[in-house]
Amino acid sequence: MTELNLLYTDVEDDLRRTVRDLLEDRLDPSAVIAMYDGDRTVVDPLWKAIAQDLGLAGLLIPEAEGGVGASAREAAIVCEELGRAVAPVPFLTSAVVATIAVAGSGQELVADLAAGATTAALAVPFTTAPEGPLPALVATNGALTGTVSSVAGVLEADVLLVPVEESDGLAIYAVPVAGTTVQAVASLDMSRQLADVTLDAAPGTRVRSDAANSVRAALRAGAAMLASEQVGVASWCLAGTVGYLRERRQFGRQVGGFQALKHRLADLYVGVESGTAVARYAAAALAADDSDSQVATAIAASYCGNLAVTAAEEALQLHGGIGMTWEHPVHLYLKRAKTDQLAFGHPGEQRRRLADLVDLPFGSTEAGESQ
Amino acid sequence: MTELNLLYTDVEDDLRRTVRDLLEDRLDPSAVIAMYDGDRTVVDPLWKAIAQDLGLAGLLIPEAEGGVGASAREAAIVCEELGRAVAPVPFLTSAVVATIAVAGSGQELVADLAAGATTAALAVPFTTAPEGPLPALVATNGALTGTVSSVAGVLEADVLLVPVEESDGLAIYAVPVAGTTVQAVASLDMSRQLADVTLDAAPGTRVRSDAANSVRAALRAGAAMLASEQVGVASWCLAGTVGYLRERRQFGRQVGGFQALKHRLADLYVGVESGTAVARYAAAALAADDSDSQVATAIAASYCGNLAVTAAEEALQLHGGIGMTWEHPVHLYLKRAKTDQLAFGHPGEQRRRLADLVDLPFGSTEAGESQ
Amino acid sequence: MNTETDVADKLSEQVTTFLAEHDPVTTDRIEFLRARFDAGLAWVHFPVGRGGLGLPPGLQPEVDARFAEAGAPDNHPRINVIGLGMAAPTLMAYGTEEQLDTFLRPLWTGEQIWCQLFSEPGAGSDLAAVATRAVRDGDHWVVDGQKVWTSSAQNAQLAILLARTDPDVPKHAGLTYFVCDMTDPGIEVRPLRQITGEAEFNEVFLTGVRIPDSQRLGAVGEGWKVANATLNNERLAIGGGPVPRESGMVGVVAAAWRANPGRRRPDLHGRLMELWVESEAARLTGQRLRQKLAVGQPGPEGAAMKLTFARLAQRLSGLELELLGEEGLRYDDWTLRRPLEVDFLGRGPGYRYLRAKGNSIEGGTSEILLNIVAERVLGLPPEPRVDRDVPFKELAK
Amino acid sequence: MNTETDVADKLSEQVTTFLAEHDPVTTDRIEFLRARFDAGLAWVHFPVGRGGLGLPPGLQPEVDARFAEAGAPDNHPRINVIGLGMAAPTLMAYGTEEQLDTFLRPLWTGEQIWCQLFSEPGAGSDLAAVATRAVRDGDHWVVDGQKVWTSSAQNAQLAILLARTDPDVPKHAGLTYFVCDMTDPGIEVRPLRQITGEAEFNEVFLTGVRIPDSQRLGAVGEGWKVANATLNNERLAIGGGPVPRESGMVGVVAAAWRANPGRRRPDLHGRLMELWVESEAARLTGQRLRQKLAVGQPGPEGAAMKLTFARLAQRLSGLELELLGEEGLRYDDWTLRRPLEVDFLGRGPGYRYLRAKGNSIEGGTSEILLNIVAERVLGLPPEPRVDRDVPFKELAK
Repeated sequence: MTELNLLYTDVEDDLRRTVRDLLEDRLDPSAVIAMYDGDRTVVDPLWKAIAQDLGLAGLLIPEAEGGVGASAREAAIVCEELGRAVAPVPFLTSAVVATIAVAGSGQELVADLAAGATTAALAVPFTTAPEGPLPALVATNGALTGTVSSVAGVLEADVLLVPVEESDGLAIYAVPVAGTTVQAVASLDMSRQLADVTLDAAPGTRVRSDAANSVRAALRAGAAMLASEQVGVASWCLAGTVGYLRERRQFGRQVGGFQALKHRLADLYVGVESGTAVARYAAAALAADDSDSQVATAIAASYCGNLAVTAAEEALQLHGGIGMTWEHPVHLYLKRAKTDQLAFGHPGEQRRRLADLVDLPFGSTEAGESQ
Repeated sequence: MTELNLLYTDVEDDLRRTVRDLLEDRLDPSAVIAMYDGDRTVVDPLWKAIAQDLGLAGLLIPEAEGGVGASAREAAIVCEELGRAVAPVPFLTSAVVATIAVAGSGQELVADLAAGATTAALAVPFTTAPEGPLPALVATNGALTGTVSSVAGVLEADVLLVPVEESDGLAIYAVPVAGTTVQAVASLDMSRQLADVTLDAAPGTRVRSDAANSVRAALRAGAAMLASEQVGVASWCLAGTVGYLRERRQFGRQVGGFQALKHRLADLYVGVESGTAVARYAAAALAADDSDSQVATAIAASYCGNLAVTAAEEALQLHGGIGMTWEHPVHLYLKRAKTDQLAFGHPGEQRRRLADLVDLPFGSTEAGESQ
Repeated sequence: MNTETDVADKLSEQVTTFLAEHDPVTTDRIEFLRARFDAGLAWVHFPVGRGGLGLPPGLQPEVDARFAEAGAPDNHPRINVIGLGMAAPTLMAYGTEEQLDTFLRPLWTGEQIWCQLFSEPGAGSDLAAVATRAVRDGDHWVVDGQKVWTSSAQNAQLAILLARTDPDVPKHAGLTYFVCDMTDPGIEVRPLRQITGEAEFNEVFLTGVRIPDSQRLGAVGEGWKVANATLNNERLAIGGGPVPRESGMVGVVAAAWRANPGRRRPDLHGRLMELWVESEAARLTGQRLRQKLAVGQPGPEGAAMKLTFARLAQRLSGLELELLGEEGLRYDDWTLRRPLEVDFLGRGPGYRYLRAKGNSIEGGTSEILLNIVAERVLGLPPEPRVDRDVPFKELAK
Repeated sequence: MNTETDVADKLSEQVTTFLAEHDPVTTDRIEFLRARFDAGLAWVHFPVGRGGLGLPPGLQPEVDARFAEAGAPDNHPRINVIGLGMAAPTLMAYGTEEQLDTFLRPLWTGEQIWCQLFSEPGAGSDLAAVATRAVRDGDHWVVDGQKVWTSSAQNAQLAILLARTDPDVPKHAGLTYFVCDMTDPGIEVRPLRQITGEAEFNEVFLTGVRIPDSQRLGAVGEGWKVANATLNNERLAIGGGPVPRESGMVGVVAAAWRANPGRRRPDLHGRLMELWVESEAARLTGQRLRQKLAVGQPGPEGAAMKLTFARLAQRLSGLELELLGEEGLRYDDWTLRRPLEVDFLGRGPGYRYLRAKGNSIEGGTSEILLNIVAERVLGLPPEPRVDRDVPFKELAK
């Protein structure tokens, strides 16, 4: 029987505990709220603790290259916990997406990423789907020129990984962020603030040729791991709302005892359980390099993208007025969830891709792709 | 102010009362249930009472041509009440669709229809959308040949109105049903049983040339009046369920007092109110020959088609086990609602048409109709 | 029918006469408004002498339209929503002659802005759980407590206030309704920031606020009944005239669709058309409700309209972000501001998405409105209540 | 891990040995099944001597697969669902040694088919409202009443029966659980026709039915507890092995999509893909639940699976009709039939649509399951109860 294991192993549970303990200890929601007013002081020390002290920056890098040599299963656990805490650290953008983009390239950069000494970001808009169009900048004698908008993880990065269209295909260049112009963007989710990056003959080094597959793989891994982050977001929303409604009393009763709300929370529970299963499946398939991995990722991305939004919207509504306030953390999850829904390919895009993968195309093969 | 009146006028309320009284008096749900086992004895006397005794067959025909000279507003009231009673009479197919197809043609047939002496059916599949493809039979020297499947109202009709493609455009022929082969179809909704009709050199009379617009207008009126029927179906489902849940006790309480069910019924009420407004608007626009009439019909057809299904599905679920039984009438409404949803253009088709009408096309005008 | 037409014609003449006698361009704005009030053209359904003419409310929109056409100044209705929509009808129903003399005219002209001191942190949906205390002191009451979700508190001169005057009786029985002076030194107003970054509302802290007994509305202990009159008016506010197709949120999203051919996808188009149809259904339902009200068939259906409005605003604003993609992830401005009204159309799509979440909470949550529809419209049984007969002070908080 | 593997290996050897000793082709079917029961390979998690080997339930699917591969006869599990899924575990939990000796083996071999006499017209979701009376008469009980929704009643030799033995105590306390002989002359079975036209279920009228006290399961008055053991088993029945992608209803609709290129529309494609994804999510959730059960982490999550299954079956079968259009309006057969099992795949799309409506009602309505998830999984408060302490006979009916 080759069925993939969808449970959390003991080792994975230990990893979860470690990450959760750190976040509970080091990240107060008020620090994330402060980011909306421009105070980003929480980011660097927290990321250092996760990347270097816990050594999670190198999770997906083989031990031979200085990393931990773990798999997407473990990275998914980290993403879940980061989602559960709306943690403002560039794990997904650097330790997953950027790392996979250059993994196995033999570059020194990989060891620096593994050690958490360098943080990188792939220079594509955060909304880029795995099969979507890529920005391709122009390199002239190692000097890159062009603009990429709405990039996630740049504000935390030292190095940009820039897709460049060369005569023999797509290449990736490493460009020090210091040599570029980074314009921070007021973002819906300030806990993962986006930025527009402009390169004006910025000096870069080619770190990979023939890199199209690597970039696509990096974005697919991003989508798969994002699904786990979304499960984390949804889980927090469910647990936080259940907890609040058990406490809150109106009409002399616990609000959580009103049947209409009970049924909605039970529905949400069913969704979170399903989201956990599909996200786990995507991570397990990626870890096992399973032939179903692309399908698994498209399912997870499609399902969890909407799940997290539904969970956050329900959480806000069921918290009532308190959920509309700046001081209560529920809005952080709503903003994260709505932004994540658009990242690495919207659920609608993911389903369109899935339709092709599983032979349920929209267009009639006889009649062509007519509406 | 030229705002259309969306309320029921006193005259309309009187008409409703008359129809409802007749149906309460003459149509027991058990008679409709018996139709599923092939007993159609209820149909003829009931239709005679409605068509001739109440004179409703001629509702849409001008007084000068022997009719009542009323408008789509009144016809909509009749359809609502017929829907509310899942009444198995061919008002929609004969007194609305077939009548409009030949209205103003000056044929004797019109007066016969007005008097309820003749009942007719337009020979198109019940699923035909107003802008959809029409079956076009071949006429050779007044003898028609071809097959039309899934026609509604044939089993009750004396005369078929058959679209025929002629060299100068679409014509309508009147063909006595007796001259055709009618194969009754086991239908999901046996209270409006469909039939396949085969014409093998059947003798017919051309009653209208250049008839494309008439056929389209007939189908559009069918879609608009069907929306009122669907409102009637939905209203019965809501009222019947509210009534049952006020009676039914479980756990020592009226089941209708459980909040989750209350909220679902309140949602359904909101839907029925909205359905009433859009169906009323479609009927009023048709009656006033308003320039917005096609938009109004597409809105009503799209909205009410799904509303009736939702209402019937909720009614069945909220009745619990009793709703699953053959003896309880709720299944009659479910079967009618689901069938109606596919009639005269599915809601998805209606919305596609609407998109063009209100300048929200799917395709980019610059980029062409690509997916 | 003739009588109705006659009344409308006569009213139309009165407007014509008024406008002839008070040049809307040259008359001082406040003087003009006071005169309009005195002429009974403020709210025609109010009694003569109270700003009205005792006519059906359905006639008001036409009067307003006539004044607007003539370029007359209005009373800035959007910055005195509580006063006009809630305080005024409650005063009309429960106010003494003296109170009506004092409050109605400056309320209508906008010389006095009103706010509402009802909700508390522990009394949201369960408004009857209000804990703010009012204790009698001679011919005054002394009020202590905390209110929340008070819009315009920073601008208001007066407030309608619900306070507990007797904690020893069951909670609905121990409340009393007052008109409170917002300039009292015991009032502290703090902005309450929302998820949009704005502080549209306030928290209001009342410490030893003194209210003369003459500003009590209704009897002592009758506050719940009076407050319900206020709330019913809130939920019935359907707005005046016809609403054009594609007004509001659906228009914004339809415009975004038309402007972004490159971002069109079948899933987004499907949702757009569904929501477009539902928006039209809501618009026509509102039109039908207005037609009902105009012929005097009011009912609790206003609750249903509010439900639908909130749901559509939320779903449409969510779709807008998804349709815009990258642009949807940008937010216009997180700076703390204190606006006096909601600006759905002037702000960005992110603001619309976040602000619309409040639509199903403020002024009665959607859950409470569903209860109201189920119980008052459909006649379904009320929720089992455990707090009806228990003295307020003994209830678990 | 080694121990687990060892156990599995040893079990595999036992199957090999059994199959070597009992040729599945030549051995008489019933003899073969009896021998398999006696060898403990019927349900390996049951005790030795009771058809099992005291092993984890997760090992059963592999055993069943081995027997199937070997071409061994099975016990027709689909026509004895109540016996195998509900009666057997309840007997195991509450049966006397004598009852286990009498009932278990013929139950498992299918020599005796069981049905369930629980629901009544007045006791649906509120099963504890059962009114069928059992009155003691020496060492027998005499039973009178009416049951409903009884599948296989026309085929069954035995039934599990819930009856009221004491109407003077609150309703949960006055119930007792019996094994009832369906061949008793006081039993009348009438087919109960459903909206599909079929009569899958029956009404069962009990008139003076005599049941020996030795066929009582659990103590007098303990029937509610025993019945809950039965019902928990019903809801936990998740089925054995892995389920392939596109099994069941989603596969039917996907096939219809592939076969009807001419009927494709964007709105239908959008819904198809949403439901395809949700079906996969449900399938993977079920897989995860099976993996949990295999390592001994059972819980009330089975209720969630049943909810999802019903919702998907209903939405998919509705979509199928819409996708098929004209063909979807035809029904295969309205003739009254009395099938022994549900045939979703063999019948037409109209049947699927109608029959799927029962999925959210039979075996616990979706509303009750949502309550269960909310209360037992999420720990939310139970519904306010007004009938807990009232004697059954005094309750309003």
